[in-house]
Amino acid sequence: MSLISTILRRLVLLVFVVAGVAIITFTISHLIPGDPAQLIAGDKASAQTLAHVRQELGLDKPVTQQFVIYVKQLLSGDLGQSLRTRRPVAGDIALFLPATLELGIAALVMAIMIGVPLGVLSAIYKDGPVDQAARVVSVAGISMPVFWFGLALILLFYVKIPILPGSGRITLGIAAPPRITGFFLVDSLVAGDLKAFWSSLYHLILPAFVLAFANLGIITRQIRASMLDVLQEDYVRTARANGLSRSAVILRHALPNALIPSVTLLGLAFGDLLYGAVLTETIFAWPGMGSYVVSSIQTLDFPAIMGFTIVASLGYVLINLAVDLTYMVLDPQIRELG
Amino acid sequence: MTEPSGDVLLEITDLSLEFRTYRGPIKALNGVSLNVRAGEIVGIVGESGCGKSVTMMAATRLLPKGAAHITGGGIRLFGSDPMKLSERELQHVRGRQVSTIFQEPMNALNPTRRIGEQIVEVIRRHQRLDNAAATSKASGLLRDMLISEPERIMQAYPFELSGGMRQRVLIAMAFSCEPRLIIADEPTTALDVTVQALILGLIKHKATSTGTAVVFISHDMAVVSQLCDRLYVLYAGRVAEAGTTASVLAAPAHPYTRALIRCLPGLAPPKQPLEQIPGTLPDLLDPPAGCLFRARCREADDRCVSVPPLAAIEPARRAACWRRIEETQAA
Amino acid sequence: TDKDVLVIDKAEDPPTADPGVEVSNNGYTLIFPAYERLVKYDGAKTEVIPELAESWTTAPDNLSWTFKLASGHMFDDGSPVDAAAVKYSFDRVKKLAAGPGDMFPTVKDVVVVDPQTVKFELSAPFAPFLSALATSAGSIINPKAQEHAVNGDDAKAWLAEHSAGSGAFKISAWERNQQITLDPNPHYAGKAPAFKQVIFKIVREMSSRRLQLENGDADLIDQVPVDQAEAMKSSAGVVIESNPSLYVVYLYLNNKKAPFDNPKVRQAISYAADYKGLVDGVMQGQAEQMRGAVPDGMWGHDPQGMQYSYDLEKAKQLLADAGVSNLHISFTYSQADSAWEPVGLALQASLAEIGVTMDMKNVADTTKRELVAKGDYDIATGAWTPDFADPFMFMNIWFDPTKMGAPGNRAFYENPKVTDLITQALATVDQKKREQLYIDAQKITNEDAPYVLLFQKNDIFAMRSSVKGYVYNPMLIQVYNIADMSKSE
Amino acid sequence: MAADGIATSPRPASRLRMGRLWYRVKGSPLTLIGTAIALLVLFVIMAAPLLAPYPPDKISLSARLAAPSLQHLFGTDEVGRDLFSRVLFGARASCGIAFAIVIISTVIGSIIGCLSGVVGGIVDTAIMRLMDVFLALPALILAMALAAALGPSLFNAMLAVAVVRVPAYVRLARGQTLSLRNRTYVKASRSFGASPAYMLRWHILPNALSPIIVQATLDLGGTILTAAALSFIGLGAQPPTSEWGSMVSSGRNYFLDQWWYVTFPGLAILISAMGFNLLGDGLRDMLDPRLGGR
Amino acid sequence: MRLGAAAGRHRAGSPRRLLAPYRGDASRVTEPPLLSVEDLEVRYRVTSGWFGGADVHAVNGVSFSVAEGETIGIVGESGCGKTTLGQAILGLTDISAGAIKLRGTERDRARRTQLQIIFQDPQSSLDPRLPVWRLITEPLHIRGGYTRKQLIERATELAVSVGLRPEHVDRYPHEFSGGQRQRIAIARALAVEPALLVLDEPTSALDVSVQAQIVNLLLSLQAERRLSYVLISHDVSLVRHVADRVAVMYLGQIVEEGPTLDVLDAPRHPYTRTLLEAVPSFDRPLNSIAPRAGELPSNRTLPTGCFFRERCPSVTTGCELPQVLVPADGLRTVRCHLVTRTGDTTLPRSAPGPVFSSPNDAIA
Ligand SMILES: Nc1ncnc2c1ncn2[C@@H]1O[C@H](COP(=O)(O)OP(=O)(O)OP(=O)(O)O)[C@@H](O)[C@H]1O
Ligand SMILES: Nc1ncnc2c1ncn2[C@@H]1O[C@H](COP(=O)(O)OP(=O)(O)OP(=O)(O)O)[C@@H](O)[C@H]1O
Ligand SMILES: [Mg+2]
Ligand SMILES: [Mg+2]
Repeated sequence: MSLISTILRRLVLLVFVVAGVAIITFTISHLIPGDPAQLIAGDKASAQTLAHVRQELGLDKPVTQQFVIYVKQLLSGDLGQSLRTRRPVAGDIALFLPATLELGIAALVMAIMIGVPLGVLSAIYKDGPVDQAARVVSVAGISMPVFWFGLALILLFYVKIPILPGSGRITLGIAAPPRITGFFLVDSLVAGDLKAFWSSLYHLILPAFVLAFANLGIITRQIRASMLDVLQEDYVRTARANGLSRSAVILRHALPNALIPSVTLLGLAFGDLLYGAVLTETIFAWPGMGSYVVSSIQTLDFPAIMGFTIVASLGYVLINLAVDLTYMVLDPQIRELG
Repeated sequence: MTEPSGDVLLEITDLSLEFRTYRGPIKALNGVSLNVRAGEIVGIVGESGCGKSVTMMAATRLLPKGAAHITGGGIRLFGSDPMKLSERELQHVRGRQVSTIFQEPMNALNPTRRIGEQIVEVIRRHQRLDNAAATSKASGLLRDMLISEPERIMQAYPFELSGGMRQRVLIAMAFSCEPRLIIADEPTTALDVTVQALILGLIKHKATSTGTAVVFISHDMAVVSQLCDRLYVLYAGRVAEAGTTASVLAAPAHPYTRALIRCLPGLAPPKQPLEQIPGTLPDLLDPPAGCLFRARCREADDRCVSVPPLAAIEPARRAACWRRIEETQAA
Repeated sequence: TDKDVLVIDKAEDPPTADPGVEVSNNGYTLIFPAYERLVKYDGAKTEVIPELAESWTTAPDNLSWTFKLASGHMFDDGSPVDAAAVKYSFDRVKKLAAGPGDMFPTVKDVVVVDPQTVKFELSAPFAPFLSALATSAGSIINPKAQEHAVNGDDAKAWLAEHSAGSGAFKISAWERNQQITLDPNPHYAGKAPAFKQVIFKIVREMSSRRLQLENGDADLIDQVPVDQAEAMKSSAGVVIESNPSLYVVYLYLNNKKAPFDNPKVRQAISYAADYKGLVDGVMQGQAEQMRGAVPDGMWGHDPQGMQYSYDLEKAKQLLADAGVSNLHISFTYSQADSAWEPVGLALQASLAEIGVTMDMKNVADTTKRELVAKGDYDIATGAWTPDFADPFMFMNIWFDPTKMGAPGNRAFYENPKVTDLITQALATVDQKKREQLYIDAQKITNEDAPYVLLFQKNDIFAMRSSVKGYVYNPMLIQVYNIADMSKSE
Repeated sequence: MAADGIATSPRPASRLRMGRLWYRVKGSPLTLIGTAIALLVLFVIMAAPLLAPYPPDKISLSARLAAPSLQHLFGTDEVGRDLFSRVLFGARASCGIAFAIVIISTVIGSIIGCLSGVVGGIVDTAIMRLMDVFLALPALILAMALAAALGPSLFNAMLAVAVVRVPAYVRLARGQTLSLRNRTYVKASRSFGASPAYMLRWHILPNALSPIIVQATLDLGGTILTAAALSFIGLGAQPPTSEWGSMVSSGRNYFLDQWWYVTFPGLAILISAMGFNLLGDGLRDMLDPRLGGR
Repeated sequence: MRLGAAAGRHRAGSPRRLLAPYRGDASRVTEPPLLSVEDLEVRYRVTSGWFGGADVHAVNGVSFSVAEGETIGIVGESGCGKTTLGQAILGLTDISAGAIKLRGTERDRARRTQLQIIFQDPQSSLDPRLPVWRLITEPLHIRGGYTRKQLIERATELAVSVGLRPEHVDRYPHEFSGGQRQRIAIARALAVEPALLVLDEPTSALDVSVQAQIVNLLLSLQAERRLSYVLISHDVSLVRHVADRVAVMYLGQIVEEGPTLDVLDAPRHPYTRTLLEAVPSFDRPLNSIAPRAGELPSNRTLPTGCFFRERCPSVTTGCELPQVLVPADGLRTVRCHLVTRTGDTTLPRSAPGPVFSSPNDAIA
């Protein structure tokens, strides 16, 4: 399939997804009992106040009309106002997303840096002790309940052996760097604030590791499997028969070919990341999208839930598009024909 | 004709080898002996599964680690035992002194790297050449393979080339470091006859012009007959017969060789039943005692319950069949 | 942490700091130090004393109140607090018609008599008016805030994260879900506070809040569950503040729906609750069983009020008397109060012993409220705090048949005798008389048992022992008098 | 006619297959461990009432938050329930639900996927686009939204997770169908005039089954986690049902002082998920035709 | 023949009747040929993108016919469309143009079973999960109406007729060798008593020794049942041995067709010559071969003029025009304008000049 048609197909899918998500979430929000006006006006609000708030929110209009308004808002990039934080959802997302992305990217980098070598070693020394150990680690990663693992690590490294911080993004008292990207690591470097940099790096370690652990398992497993496939390929045998060194055979011939199918994994990893972030952030009091969405769900803050869902699915589709394109660039067969 | 008198490059004596599997050991080789001298083209023929590839992969130690176990006999490659070489020493032998061309050209090249890169990589691995020199050497090699636009081909990825073209690239790669020995494991089986003819011609031409010895593995008697100086006929992991091509074809000494030649449809009158070898290869898990061909042999008798040695029956001819051995002894 | 910086860990980011909108104690944490009101609660007491108002008079018909403003109070931009500001603030609350507007249901008009005098005109007498003025809704906002209005929102968006008051502190930075910084108001009329900065850090996890306090990274943490309080008692340098509060945990019984339309069944349920077990077990003794609707600590409380006891025999008997058997009911609750679930579990176990099956139905809090508002439940959980210090907040809301459903009478209870008594109490100005009326009403409601009155619990939070000067006021939960507090380290 | 001298494998097929299976299992201790755990979980699910020393819902406000002892092997929770009994009974909710989810989504997904692959054309395109939409929805979010919509309960959480899992099976089954459809033996069947239904019944379903079963086993582990995660954030099992995720959730408030409260249910999740993952891994290796299985 | 009837007879207790040699009356000259393929074209759509697709022109106007009891061989290079042609005859591939007629009428569903196919790879043409009896009787099972017992009996008969042993029918395909699997496939094809078998490289996956067994089986089955074969192969010597007539394909066209020995011993089309010269043989030394560099041109867009022009050693003017099959000497037709009816005098033999100088002459 050609590059352009892939992009076009994805964009059409995007429209589908957003429409689907909008319809699903909107329907759900109107099925669930729960008066959004009460969230705003409080437990003891009078009937008049509730009516007034409802009118302000447009909840007095017929459902169909509300949907039209919602879609119109959506098209103009307005995700509505959160009932809980009383702020524009888009603004909230812009505020909380960088923290989640910073955590997620750190976790992904960590998972790749550990998972790929582990998977490669595991495949090379198949059935050996390294392989067995790597398989245990990867299965443990895949099977680990993130929320529990987080607690365990906090107990260990924050409470019992207090060497790592257990919550938040930065040490109290150190000012957060001026917001440019919203990534503390980047912003603090830009601002030249090394203290903030080290502190936020320090705070990132535990939550990123917890989040990385699950992905690490998946990556290790995938790399191991595709390495095993590739190592059986004729061209690896050719490379060996031509006397290429072991490292050249593995790093230049086997690994690149094993990595190509693993790229698709990145798309999946993004999904897992969101999933994991929801839980990890709750445990580590990480001020990101995860804790935002959990609170939103617990309070049935529907504008926020809908906004998040739409943004997340959009992100998912876009990431997968990026993954597909990367795939195309990496695989010469598709690239040259495309 | 006599055996060529060059240096012995490869000598395999009485090699037995098994693969350990869940069903028990598969006795893939049961005492193979063969040798290859400098400058000659040696053919190895036999049915599928009779151990042709395993023999030669054992010689270059390319068999999967752990699965294959040598249970007897030995190998000497350029005078040393490849099983005793270190991985590093082995890497310098492979490609530099002995290269291998495999059967499936479709998968034998790395799909994600350009042809040129792959050839240059091999050249630079074994020779002190800079990138430019190696590149020009590579394009020269490709030109030798009758590829008219080597520069374009070197920029291409394997999937852009036809099977015949890829096989030519692989041959060029095999010859790139002027090895003393090339092992060609059914290099033309997957190709069309027209392309096969071209490839065979190229191998023969290149080998004779560089003086490289070639071990040519095939299951096609006719192909081998066109190319090889000497022939080994393998059956169930043993050599059934060996000798110069002409003499083996003219007067096959082993019933197996005879049957292999006669069952070809080209030699029989049209529509008439072909001579057939009944049955199939013995189960190598549990090979029968005695001559391994006995169960399928029309001439088998009581003598065949013991294993016939590979004995000289004529100058430069050897066969592992009691009938011929005794005839020779009688003569 | 530094001596002149106070760090408070909060469990949740306050939604807004706008007195015209905010209805949660979480938001009051910010509003109280940033704004002043006409009157304020006197230290730990629930009576009011002057704050911005220096004195006030009320007309004999109780339909108008005139306040004389004290001079010298200034907003954080230096402009004086005058009658126009008072009018602006109250007009704004009324116009926004969000939750806080309900504090002043009968205020008709606010009139600027002169810059230092302001007059409130009421449409009907409202006995608790003065007390209502001391609430967050009565905060006086700088009219200049109006400059930040966009799209006619009366500066709602701006005031959500900024302050424009004359209190001791002002909000100087607010990083959502992370921290809020308060700086002293340089124009504050009172004594300059001891802290150069007060930081509220948002730490959702209780265990994290606790660890921060124990490690000295925080000076004060709020929302401490009883179990943690118990455990933290042994931590060095930590003080647990546990004070009787007016926070009431109770259960709604749906009086409108069989079998709870039968008082005997309601009484049976009241006898099936293990009050002592709950207070000692679930609340770790940090609570007190109630004696009628008005909690201990509020006038109108009846110290001799009748208490139900845990008596399954009696409960069984009552059910039999009512002719009810094979009862299958549901228990609707949410996680908004951590006590609700154990309460339900305990009740479920007790009821099982007298042959009543009870399903636990955990829903989101808004869903619970909606179900309750529509009367779509059997038993549901409730928690209640008074907004101002007047038994009105309990009696006239819980039992008033015109307030059925969401507004407060969530049991859908109606007893004409009770209705009569509480209506009379509201029109009476004399506190003694009112008190008697309310106590009489409670005698009936206790008997009718429309609600299961479980317990009023203590307000618990923890701070470093170095923090001095905290004064507890039952009306000001989660509000810390940071202007008067200091640190000894 | 040449019937003479045709030798066939002398070993009976069934013995061979069992032998191969056993050989592989023996060679892979991890698979053995996984199998043992899976069996243990099944046993606990069935025998929980016999094994548990206390009824799982038995409240004892006086014995709250007791440390592990001989009386309470895993200690007690905040209303004095025996955690050991609750962990045992939790297997029913946590793993039972995982079984239900996986079975529902496998059956629905495989049917849709095979049909989609066999029918092809517009139907196929429509189904696959719909599945794309479902795949693009963040799984946990969809599950949460559904759970929130239908009200939090074990059943609704199960339904939600099942819905989320379906697209994966649709894709898998469709991929299998498409590749099997081009197998020579299916073509041969077509040349004899077989109908699509015939090919589906006799060639495609039986041959597509083993990868689906492997996937389902692997998913069991993942589903246990997802169900636990949903309960953890309060959308899954409702009290007083003992469910591991919600036990960790309530135990989290006590983890600093009462370590046992979170530890045991968490370990139960970890171990059972690992068991099914190891078993699935092993099964996959065994059934992978490239590795010589079948 | 309706198989229901066959089954009825079967029940009547004369199972051998089913296996009786075919005694048709096809010798009448006026009868239309058993199979005739007329101007067949097959295209595969390979990309169906948003911007139009591309077609592979796999078969481009092929016509031939097969009489009862006759074998026609189809030879040609890989990718020239042999398999496609075979599958199109069976209806496994949609045809773009042309017709396939059975005894003069369009092949329809009912008569489909008169045609059967044997695939190249015996391993993959058998469902690994079914026992041999079920595999062999698959065509009958599809029709329905047989009991399990009947099917097993019938399978046993067929198995024996292709040289398997009765007890084999309970086993699974993986327990058999390649040659035996091919026998199973043949038995399956015979289950519905077809008139014609398409053999798509039936032995190319097998060893020569096993190939001989299968070839012998096919020859004897043909003699017994008067079967017709369309034998697709790239092995010229196999075709020479088995076929009565041979058609040489190049890029989806037949370039030469005629009696086997005529075509293979005295090829007229330059492509046929190139092909035959490349066939390895015991008595032709390697160095007389002059292989032309180049391979089959792309069939995405067909070349204009003679398809073989690019590679043809005797290309001259006139080759840029499209070529048609013209009758040449005897019964053969050739697609080359240089070939005249009387002989091949206009066609120079390809230059035999040595391309490689090799001292090692092969067999003397
Ligand atoms: N990795 C392996 N594991 C187990 N058995 C093997 C392995 N490789 C080869 N064998 C067995 O060894 C025997 C010889 O195999 P080999 O590949 O040498 O045959 P061959 O003569 O090259 O056949 P072909 O013509 O098919 O290439 C066969 O019986 C084969 O099954
Ligand atoms: N399903 C398909 N889709 C697209 N192109 C196809 C398909 N099948 C065959 N082709 C193409 O059609 C052409 C003819 O293929 P076909 O398989 O008929 O050749 P063949 O003569 O049988 O070759 P071989 O000797 O390799 O079996 C080739 O170019 C092939 O790539
Ligand atoms: Mg081989
Ligand atoms: Mg073909």
